[in-house]
Amino acid sequence: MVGAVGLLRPHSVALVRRVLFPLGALIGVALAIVAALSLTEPVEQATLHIGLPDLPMHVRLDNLSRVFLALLGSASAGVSLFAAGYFRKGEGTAPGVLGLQYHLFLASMGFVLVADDAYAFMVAWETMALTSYFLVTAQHGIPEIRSAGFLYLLMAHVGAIAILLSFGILQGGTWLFSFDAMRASTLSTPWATAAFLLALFGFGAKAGLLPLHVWLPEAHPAAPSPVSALMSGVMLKTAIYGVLRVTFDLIGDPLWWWGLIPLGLGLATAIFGVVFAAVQTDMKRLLAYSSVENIGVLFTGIGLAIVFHGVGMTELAALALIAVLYHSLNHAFMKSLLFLGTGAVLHATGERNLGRLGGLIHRMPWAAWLTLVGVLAIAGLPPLNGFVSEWLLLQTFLFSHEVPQPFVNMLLPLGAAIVALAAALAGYVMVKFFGIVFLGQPRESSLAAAHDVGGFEKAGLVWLAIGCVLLGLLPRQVIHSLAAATEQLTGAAPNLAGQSWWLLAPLTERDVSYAPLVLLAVIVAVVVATFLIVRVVYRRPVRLAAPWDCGCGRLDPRMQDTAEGFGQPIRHIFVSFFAMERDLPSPHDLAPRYRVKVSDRLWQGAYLPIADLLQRAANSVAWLQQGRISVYLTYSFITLVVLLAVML
Amino acid sequence: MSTVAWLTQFLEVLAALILAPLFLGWVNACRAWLQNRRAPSVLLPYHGIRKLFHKDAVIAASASPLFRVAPYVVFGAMVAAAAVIPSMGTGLPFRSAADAIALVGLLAIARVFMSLAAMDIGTAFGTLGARRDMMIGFLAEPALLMVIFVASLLSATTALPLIAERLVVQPLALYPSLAFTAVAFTMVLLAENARIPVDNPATHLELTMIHEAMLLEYSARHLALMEWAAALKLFNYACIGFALFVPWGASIGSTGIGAMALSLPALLVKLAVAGLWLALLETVSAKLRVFRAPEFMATAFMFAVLGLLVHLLLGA
Amino acid sequence: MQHTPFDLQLLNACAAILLLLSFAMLAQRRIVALVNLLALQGAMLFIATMLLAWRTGQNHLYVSAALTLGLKVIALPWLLHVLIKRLNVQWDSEPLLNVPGTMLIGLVTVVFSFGLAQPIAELASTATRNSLGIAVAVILLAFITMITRRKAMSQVVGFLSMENGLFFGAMSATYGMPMIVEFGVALDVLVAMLVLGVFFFQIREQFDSLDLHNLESLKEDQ
Amino acid sequence: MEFAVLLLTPLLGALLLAVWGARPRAAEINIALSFGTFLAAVAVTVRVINEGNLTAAHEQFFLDPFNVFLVTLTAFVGLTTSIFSRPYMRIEMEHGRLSHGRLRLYHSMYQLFMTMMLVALTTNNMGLLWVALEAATLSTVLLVTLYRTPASLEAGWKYFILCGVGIAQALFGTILLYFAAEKVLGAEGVSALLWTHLAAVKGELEPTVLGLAFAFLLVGYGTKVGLAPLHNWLPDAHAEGPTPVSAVLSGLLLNVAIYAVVRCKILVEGALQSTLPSKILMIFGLLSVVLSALFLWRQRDIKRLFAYSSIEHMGIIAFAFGMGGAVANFAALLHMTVHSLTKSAIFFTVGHAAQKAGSQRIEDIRGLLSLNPTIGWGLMLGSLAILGFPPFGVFASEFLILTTAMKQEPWATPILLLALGVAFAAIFSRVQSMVLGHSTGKRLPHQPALLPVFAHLALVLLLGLYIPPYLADWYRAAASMIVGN
Repeated sequence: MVGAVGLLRPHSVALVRRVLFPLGALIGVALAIVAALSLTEPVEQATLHIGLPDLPMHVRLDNLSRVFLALLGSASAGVSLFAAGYFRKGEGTAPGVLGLQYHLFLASMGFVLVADDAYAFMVAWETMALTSYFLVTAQHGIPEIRSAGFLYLLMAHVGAIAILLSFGILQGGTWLFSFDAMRASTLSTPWATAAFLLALFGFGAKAGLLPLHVWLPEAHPAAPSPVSALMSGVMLKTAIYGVLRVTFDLIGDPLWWWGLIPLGLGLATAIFGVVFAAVQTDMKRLLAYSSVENIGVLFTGIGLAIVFHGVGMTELAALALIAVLYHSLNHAFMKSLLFLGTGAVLHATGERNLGRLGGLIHRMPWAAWLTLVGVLAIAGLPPLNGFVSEWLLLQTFLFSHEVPQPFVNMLLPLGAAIVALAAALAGYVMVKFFGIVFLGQPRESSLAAAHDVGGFEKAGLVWLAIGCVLLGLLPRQVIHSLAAATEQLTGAAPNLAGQSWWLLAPLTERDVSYAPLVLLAVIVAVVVATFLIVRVVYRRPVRLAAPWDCGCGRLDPRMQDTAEGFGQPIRHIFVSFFAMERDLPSPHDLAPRYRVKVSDRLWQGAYLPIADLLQRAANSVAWLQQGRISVYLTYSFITLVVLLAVML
Repeated sequence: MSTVAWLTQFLEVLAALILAPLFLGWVNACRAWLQNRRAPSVLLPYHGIRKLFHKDAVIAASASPLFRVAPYVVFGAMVAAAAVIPSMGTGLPFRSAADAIALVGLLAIARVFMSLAAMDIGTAFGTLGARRDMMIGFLAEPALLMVIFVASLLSATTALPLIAERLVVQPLALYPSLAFTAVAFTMVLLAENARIPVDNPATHLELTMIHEAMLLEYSARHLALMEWAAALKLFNYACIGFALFVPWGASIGSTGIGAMALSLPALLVKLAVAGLWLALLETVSAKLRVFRAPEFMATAFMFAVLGLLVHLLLGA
Repeated sequence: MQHTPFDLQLLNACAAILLLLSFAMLAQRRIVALVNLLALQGAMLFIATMLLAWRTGQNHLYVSAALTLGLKVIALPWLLHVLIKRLNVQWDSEPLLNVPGTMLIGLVTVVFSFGLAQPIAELASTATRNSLGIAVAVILLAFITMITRRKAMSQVVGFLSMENGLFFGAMSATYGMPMIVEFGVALDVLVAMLVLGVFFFQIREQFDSLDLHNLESLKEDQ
Repeated sequence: MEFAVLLLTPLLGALLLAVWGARPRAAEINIALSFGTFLAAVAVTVRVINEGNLTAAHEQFFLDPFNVFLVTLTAFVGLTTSIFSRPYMRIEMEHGRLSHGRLRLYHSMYQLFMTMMLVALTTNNMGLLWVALEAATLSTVLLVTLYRTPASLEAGWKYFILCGVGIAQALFGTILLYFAAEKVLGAEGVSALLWTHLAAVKGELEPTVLGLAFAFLLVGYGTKVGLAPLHNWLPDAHAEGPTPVSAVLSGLLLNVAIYAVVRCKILVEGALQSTLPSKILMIFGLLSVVLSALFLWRQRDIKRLFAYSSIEHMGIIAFAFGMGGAVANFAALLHMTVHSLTKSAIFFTVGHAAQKAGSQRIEDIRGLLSLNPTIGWGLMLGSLAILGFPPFGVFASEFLILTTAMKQEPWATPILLLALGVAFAAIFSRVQSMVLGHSTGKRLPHQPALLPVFAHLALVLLLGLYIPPYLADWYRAAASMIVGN
């Protein structure tokens, strides 16, 4: 099934566009459906007779894999549809090769999810990194894209090394690297902790967890939009999958205090990501940082789940995991939708800089309105899907004061505050994003030529938008299927028995409930009613006029708020987050220019020093090799003498 | 659910729709008295809305459909909120439709759409207003959530009607945590409803205005809906406050029209007091510079968090 | 102490002279003289081999003696002399380390190699076992010679004297290697010399001197 | 019979090409000869598979699982390299860097080198092993200095002196070995240097002597392996010689040298009854990995870059052999195979890349992908393979080595991983800058032969995903033999 995706081979551009990508989409749908339907079935295992002679590749299909396979399939289906219309000739890598890489990427992600031994997992994992790297550098003519690609692959590789080490610990002296062996082996606390931390590091590097996030805002904008969509929407989730797999499945019984680490990092990441998203001026970087934020939220949930599981409150752990899985699913749809939206804008205008966009809702209504769905969803507004998972997460947080640990039960509820803050900021970010790209007046005259999306692209966007809506409106059904996975991981699942299908009430002891359908119904009803009443009662003409210009006479688009301007309050409030360099025009400036460059403190703080250290180490060993043959002979001589002395 | 219940629900929403402008008028009147001005009629808001519905609409040429849809959506969201909030009775059908968190979400919908509409025309003031309003919003929302959390920790639920019920049935006691959160809530209310000290509903001085700046391009029926929605928002906040802090008087559990009618006077009294209290606050405090607003909201947030900690510490 | 037969005394004398010659090479700076010393070493080796062959009556030793004579005493020195004339490189410049210092290091090396040879010598059944240490010493001294020289030519001479040390070692330890190996080694040495000859001319035509400091451009610390 | 063909084909070839080497068809002859050698190798291999170990010429030559696969590998790489060198050398001629005489020298020396490699691999006689390696050195010295540029001369000189001196130590080691063996196997010294006999009695060999012998042998052959700090000749020789030579140096000579080291280690460890030699080997390996990883950061010359990467991988292999044990040896053998395949493939692409850019400096080589996609992809995939990215075979062997290291030498694992990470950053940043981006190169007068590149990479890919059972058994047999039981 997954292999079939990988087997697709590119022939010609037309073929790639008309056949391969839609085919990929179909396979994606099939994958999603099969995975979703098989959710309650027992675990299936198989051994492929490839790989190392002593370690044939194992594959395993359990509920956790199924959930993520469903995510992969459904989200990638939409992206593939869009891609069918998106890729064109003459953009970096040839479309044929691009198609091959694209589908290999999908296939490797699928294989990551089913791999059941360390070797197979690592092969799939690195293949995923590799193919995505090639996709990122598809337009490798641009230096930024090249450096972004390098940074990405480097981080991926470092992460992979950590994961490998973690597996090396996990096998726990059995030296069998199949996951079954790891499940069976029991580790002493320090080793288990080490394995957990290494896994957290490795997968965190892939997910973009603070402080390993630096590659993400570089790589995602660099890639072609469908690829950014896949990376942000799906690939990051494989990291979540990895953490869950290692923590709850392979290690099995995490200690409660482990959870505090991902919890803390997650919260930091969430705030960090959203604050940086708010000050971006490049629409894809903005979305990338928003992905960082969502990753933070996900890790927060994971941490919460670990804490609850560790102290034995398994139902709550299950609930937190549900929130995590649900949010992964949501984010896959929302973020893919948004990235595809930017892709449409990019193709229509060739612009990524928010400062040169605007007013596109007139030129490209389809893209605009469909993107609006994603915007509202990711801003966490009911009745769309983004809200449901945040609601679940907050609900879980409300129990955290019951954790029987001093201080922790005081600190955890504050996490809820941070999550709330992040969610609210996400709203701010999304208003900025949509408002500046699609609303207002075009900031450039060239935008007048923008054209709306084509058929395939439209289909892809619609698919994802529908996904967002349905996930938002039918939470009970979704949770019901996700429960299968939490059942497997924590041995508990929220009790949904005996509740009406339109109502979501996962917590039995406190009858909290949420019925998105009803909300939607009310709002729609009121809107329609008022609309009709207004129409019927007061039939007054509507005059079009120039907007109010405060009497200054001429209103021009440059008077609108720029992206920088819209981010100004955030820069003002969270000033300590940024390394800012600004040059403000003096009052007497004839041609005043305002420029602000916001960059990441961590970059100067952590990464550059490391590179510097390496370079200095390299320089310091260089004198060993100064080209003089007598020196080299001396080395041999000394080596010989020393060896003889040792051997004697 | 019985048809009676649905009818009651409908009536409650209707009551909210009717009372909201009145409450707004009442607050303004009180303010005028306190500032010893001659008070305008309490019914002035009704007149305003009626008048606006009678004008023909003028819409900027560069407006997109979103601009026209927004007022309806905002209004709808507010009405939905009103339906969820147990202003008079806690036993109504919609109690299960949304809990307090979802309620905050509903309010957020209104805010987001209003801001988007403001940015749609592409004038300097629209975007300026939108930006400032979102800034206030993202600071106010967590504060409000924290307030709700404290209440929910007290009553072990986040469903607003249940919070109210459980507060009522509990023996009357002093909750220091609630005191803190009440302060926080008041500050949030002021900020969210564009009152002094954060914003001045009476001004049209461009550089300081927030809420008005967003409505600058609206006219006639759209403006009317927006104004009405704003009034409704104030009313909703007041009712949330009642549910959280002074739930007494609201009819508990029952769904009968009679019970609802009985709880109406209580609501009116509470509204009157609240209005007076609001007006007083607005009179004694001075308008803040916009850059000071974050500090104001941060204080509110801090109060809410303090309330939370106090609760966790004292269990009360 | 028991009386050692005369031929053995001779052998030991040869060994001692070999060592002496190595020291002389370590100190010697004139290339021509260096080559002569090398030839002398070869001669000593030849004598020693002959004595040993005569004593043990192993015929293959005669062959290797002949090889030594032909190669190390006649062919190579002659070749080197020709090269020296052709390329007229008479003098080596000052060695990298001054003579006394070199001598000191040499002494330490000798002590070390004797100590090294001790255990082996005890196991050896051959009459010449004691000279094994000298062989090691010769090798290491040649090593030092190569290290301290600045001219390509003198490095080669050092290399060859190392080869001598090897032969002497092989002989004194085991009465020489199997024939096939000996031939192979001899062939290699000869070829090596020819290659070197070619080399010298190439280097010469490139840098018009055989000074090694021309050959220090490929390096890491630049 | 096959033996004779195997060894004589290239030898005669050397003589033949010494005469004809400049004829227009010389390159094809070269290919034909290499192909013949390859066929002979395959035939021998088949025989070994069917009949097990075999010896020839009064036991002077022998084949066991350890060297037979190296023989095949050597013959194969020799063949592909000859295919590659045909257009390469023609282009060099066009660029006027070669004269006919030199071309003749090249062809004949190439064949001679192949002969010596095969002799060194198949000989049973430790003395002959030494002779063959020395001869290989001499032939490659001439190849390294083929261009007669100052740099190439310097490289050749260093190569000659360092390896010559080193190999001299190896000879003394061999002498000591013989000395010890003679006591056991009797003075009738024919059999006393035969590895099979030595291995049979290694337990009885005199420990102290073998200890010292090992010191000399390790310094000697280790110099050729390029173990730090004896590696200094290696980057120069790789960088300055013609690329086909760099390819065979990295792909074959280093393998053969480490093969020799391992043969000696087996004997010595058998005699010492201690793991000291293994420890020493591990330390050398680790040192090489770390040093080369650091040196990689300073490289400006593309061929030096990959030369250092060869040092790094030799270090890994040495480390693996040092760890010992069935798995580690298995991994080491696998790594030898995939490394020589990958590295030679890389050098093929590098050669053409340098020809296109007209320079070996990394900053002069740009945008290969847009200039010539096959070369670009070849270099990119090759480097990724050598950097240990799955699904290529290098990852398989490194995975095994690392996991074994975690098991047996936990202290070394972080060092290894760190060094690998550093090396990755260093190499990949440079490769990327060469492969991607816009290009300034020119067309080549002849179409490069990239079949070998992708043949090698395909093999490596295969080994990463699926190791054929008979190959696996083969490795296992060799590994268990190295373990020594």
